[in-house]
Amino acid sequence: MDRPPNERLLLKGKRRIIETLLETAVRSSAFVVIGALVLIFVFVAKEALPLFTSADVHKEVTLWTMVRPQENGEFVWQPVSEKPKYSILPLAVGTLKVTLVALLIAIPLAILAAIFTSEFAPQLLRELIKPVVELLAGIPSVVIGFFALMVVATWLQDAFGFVFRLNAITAGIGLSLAVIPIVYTVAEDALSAVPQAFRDASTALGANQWQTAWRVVLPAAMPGVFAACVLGFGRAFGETMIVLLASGNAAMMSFDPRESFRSFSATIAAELGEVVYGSPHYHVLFFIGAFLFVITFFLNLAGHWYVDRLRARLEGKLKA
Amino acid sequence: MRRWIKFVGLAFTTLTGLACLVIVAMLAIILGNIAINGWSILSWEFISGKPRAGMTEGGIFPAIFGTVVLVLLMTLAVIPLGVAAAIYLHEYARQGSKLVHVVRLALANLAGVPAIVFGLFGLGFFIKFVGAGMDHAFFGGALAFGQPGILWAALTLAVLTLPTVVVATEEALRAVPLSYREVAYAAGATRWQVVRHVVLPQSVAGILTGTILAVSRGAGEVAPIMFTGAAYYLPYLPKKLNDQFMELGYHIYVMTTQSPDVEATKPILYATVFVLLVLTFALNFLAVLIRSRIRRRLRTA
Amino acid sequence: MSTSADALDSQKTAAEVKIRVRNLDAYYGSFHALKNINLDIPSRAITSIVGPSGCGKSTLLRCFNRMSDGIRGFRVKGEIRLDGGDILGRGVELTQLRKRVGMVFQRPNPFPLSVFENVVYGPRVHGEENSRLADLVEKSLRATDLWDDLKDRLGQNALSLSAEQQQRLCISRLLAVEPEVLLMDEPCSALDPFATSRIEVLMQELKQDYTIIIVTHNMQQASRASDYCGFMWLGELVEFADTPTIFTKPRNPRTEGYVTGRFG
Amino acid sequence: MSTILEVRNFSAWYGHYSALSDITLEVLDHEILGIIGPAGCGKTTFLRSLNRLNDLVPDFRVEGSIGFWGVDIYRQDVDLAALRRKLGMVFAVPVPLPGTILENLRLGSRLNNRKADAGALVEKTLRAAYLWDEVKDRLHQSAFALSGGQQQRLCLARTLMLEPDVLLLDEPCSGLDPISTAKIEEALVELKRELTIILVTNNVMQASRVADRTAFFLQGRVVEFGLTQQIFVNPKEKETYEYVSGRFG
Repeated sequence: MDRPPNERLLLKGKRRIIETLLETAVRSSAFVVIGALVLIFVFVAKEALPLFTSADVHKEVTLWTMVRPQENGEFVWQPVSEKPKYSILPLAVGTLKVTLVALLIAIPLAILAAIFTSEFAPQLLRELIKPVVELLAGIPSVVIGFFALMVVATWLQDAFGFVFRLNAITAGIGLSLAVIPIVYTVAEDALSAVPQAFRDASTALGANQWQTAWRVVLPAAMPGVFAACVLGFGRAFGETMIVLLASGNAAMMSFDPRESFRSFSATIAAELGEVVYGSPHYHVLFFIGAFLFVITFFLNLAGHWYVDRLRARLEGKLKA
Repeated sequence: MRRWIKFVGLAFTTLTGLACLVIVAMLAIILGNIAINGWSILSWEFISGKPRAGMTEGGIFPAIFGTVVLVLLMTLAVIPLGVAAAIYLHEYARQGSKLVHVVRLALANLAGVPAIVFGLFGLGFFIKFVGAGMDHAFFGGALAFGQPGILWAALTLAVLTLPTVVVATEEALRAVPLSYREVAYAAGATRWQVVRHVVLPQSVAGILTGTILAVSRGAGEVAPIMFTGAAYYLPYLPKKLNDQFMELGYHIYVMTTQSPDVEATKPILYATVFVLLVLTFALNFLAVLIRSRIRRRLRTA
Repeated sequence: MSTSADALDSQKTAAEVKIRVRNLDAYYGSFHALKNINLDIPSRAITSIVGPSGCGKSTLLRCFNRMSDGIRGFRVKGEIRLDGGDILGRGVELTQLRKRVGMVFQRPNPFPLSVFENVVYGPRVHGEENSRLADLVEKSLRATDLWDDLKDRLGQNALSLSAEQQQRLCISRLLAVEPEVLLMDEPCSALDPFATSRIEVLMQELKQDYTIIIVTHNMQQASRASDYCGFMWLGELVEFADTPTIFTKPRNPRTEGYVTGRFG
Repeated sequence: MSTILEVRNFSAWYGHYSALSDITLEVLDHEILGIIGPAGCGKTTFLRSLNRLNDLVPDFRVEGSIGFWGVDIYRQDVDLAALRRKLGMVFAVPVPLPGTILENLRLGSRLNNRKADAGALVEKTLRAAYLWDEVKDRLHQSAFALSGGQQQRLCLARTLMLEPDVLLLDEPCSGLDPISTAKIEEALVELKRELTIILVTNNVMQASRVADRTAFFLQGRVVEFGLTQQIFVNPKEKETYEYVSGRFG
């Protein structure tokens, strides 16, 4: 009745080949993900590098001349002219202008809507709103850009009498449509991640729904809501087609949101197609691309960090 | 006091509800405007014909064809990779390990890289590096793959949609209860057997739906293909992997910004936008259809 | 076998009745969770409700402060009166009901805020003036023997406290809104034996001022800590009596089978 | 009787949380070992350490050794799949997999790549789990259609399909009615003839009814370990007495 110690059965013999193969395949696919991100940076930065190293490029443009006032004291982006001018400040101002307008619209709307869905909406309505936002996220940005250009611009001009048909307000409204889904989704996730136990505790103390939402759920989810804003900022900052279509594409150094402008991303999209391969202009455009990459990279890191913080807070690992 | 508390609560609740309403209204206005203006122009001739008279007349068949082929190629590239990566993250990797952390961080960051940067990457990596390298190695330096083409555009888009596919797949995997896996492991299943016999059969519906949704996002992106393969106008359809192609989104961009006569192009433009929307949303509907189909099959089983 | 409403009404009860339950039925969708419950909860005493998991004891508890109102498909029929006033009616202000009937949950659930903010949350929600808050905090924390431990670190995040302290804090938070009834849903199941016995001591102190209803799966806890005890089984209240009777000479064989550990 | 499992100075941690410390005990062939203790005392962790199922939990870490027929199961080169087929497990909540009753049972034989005698084995294990009469006419129906008690007995049968040496049971009756509980207990006593059973239970009386020997766990330690009779009638430690007489838990 005594069974002998059966080492042979228990210890690994030759591992099945298919098992090993599959594991390797699956594991390497994860490395592809990391590889993709690294390759993106390497290959964009590689083409931007001559801006720092090449003497030929330096004859026409350096990092210093891109931020300094030009001879007449102005800041002009005019890469295709007799004497190319590469001031990136108008682009920076334009980008910030439109991003600000878009976030001013998108963040309050998206966060309030997220609160409504996670706290107040009955189940039925909740299941209606989520697909709506998903649908909104599914509209290609070129379509939103087209809509802003064709319809929103006309409405706004008729209503407010803007001198420039295409301006930061028009583009910002369009851009907000692209930002709303991401802010909404991240904020809604954060709010829903707040354990039901907190809501129960609050309800059992006699708080009504809005008190629970405002005093318990929102503070608890704050890092996640903040992450939503940061990620929304990143999305707005890098969005191309909407801005390209609805901005008017005039690289003007103006802080007025009612005037036309041009953004970093739109500049690349509009000019890379016609640029001479290997010219200083080509390298400058890649430099802008690398810059966009780095900025959004850090914004994403920050967003991610806040989401982690939210998790730590909800698990009670964070001191007040 | 109690009345005041009630009033503030009502005001706050109404405000949040209004925000929802505004978002729904925005979507309705866009879709309504495009559907109304686009539908009236739509005809069989428009869908099956080629652009004429500087794109102010004629149809958009080459663009539809190009879009469909592009999306198919992209899907072929991204789904195996994305699903495998998700399986690694969720089934194979030790949770909380450094590698998992790094992969997740990379995914989150990849999802946040602006679309236009993908365009630059496609140009710099696929065309100038891989393509030119292939030309050098296989074609004796003759220009074949070292130029914009549909393969490079599709691969660029595949990298762009990779994070969404991984996230969607992971979500489907997460929906399979942990207890099912424990049962299988406790019954002496190896990792692959658990994935093959328990996890995949339970999550295939979710994976399909999620990935199709992810792919439909990619289908509308224009910025990444501007420099990697899309063409203004082509008299022929793409036949080889390194051919350039017309694409709906890009076609819209071109007609909006480069048209010699905006008013004359406007109706065609609306119809093109409508077709693009229908194509993207058709993919969504397909996803929903597959999901309900598989669910029904599982229920009757 | 469960007590009929008429029998209860005609019965002379020694203790004053705080909550009167008559012909109470509850449903989750088509699932019949509570079946014709009749029960008188005595004032300023500890009443325990025991039974195997899924017998409906938590559902019953959650009827007393209507915590289940938000659950889809949940319906109740019948009557519950708190000091004679109907609490199931449409016109009942839920926030006021819950102020009078407070609840402690199975897992300690302090808010991810400071100790101070946790305690003053309830009073603030009910519009208490700021000047009274500091006093309330001290009073409530003293009542649960937390004051000496925590008075110097009221700003600390409540989630960093030990499980027992968290549960005590949850009770303090409840006392700060000055309720009349305390509902406790397995309040010690997340605690170790020593913390459990200390919480039981606390309950004995609190019953001088409050009516306490405790749901527990731990028979011994019920026999030690409660004055009255009800045994529930598949949605019915099988037997309700003073605790010694339930544990020493139960009338119903099912009660006997359960309290002696034959199943559960 | 010979020793089938030998646990020596075994400790386990989840991250920094110490779940088991310095457990030493041995399990004899063909006995029912009961493990009792209040919630959170480490009894489930211990059970899941025996088939290394806790390897799935991130940050789980052990020290000491567990010998199974003389082989330390925490050795690097142990084939986990083979180990887990030798030590079958039934969970606290019945977990039927989506699919028919038969498909559920075949999970085990499929993993073992064994098809020949599956039919005979199905009947044998279903009988052993006291389920055959109730399901013999509906083996092709969904396992979800069974009642909770039947589902748990199906899970028992599914585990028996592996023909394990040891049966690990994690509070197998916690959600069940008295009749199902009685059936499972009856099945266990029968099964003892063929294999070794380790039964974690939150119901002290259940241990006293079916276990040959009982270990009482408290806060990650074995407080007392001996013949069931002795643990219940004449415990050596004060905590044991307090627990089995229901003073806490």
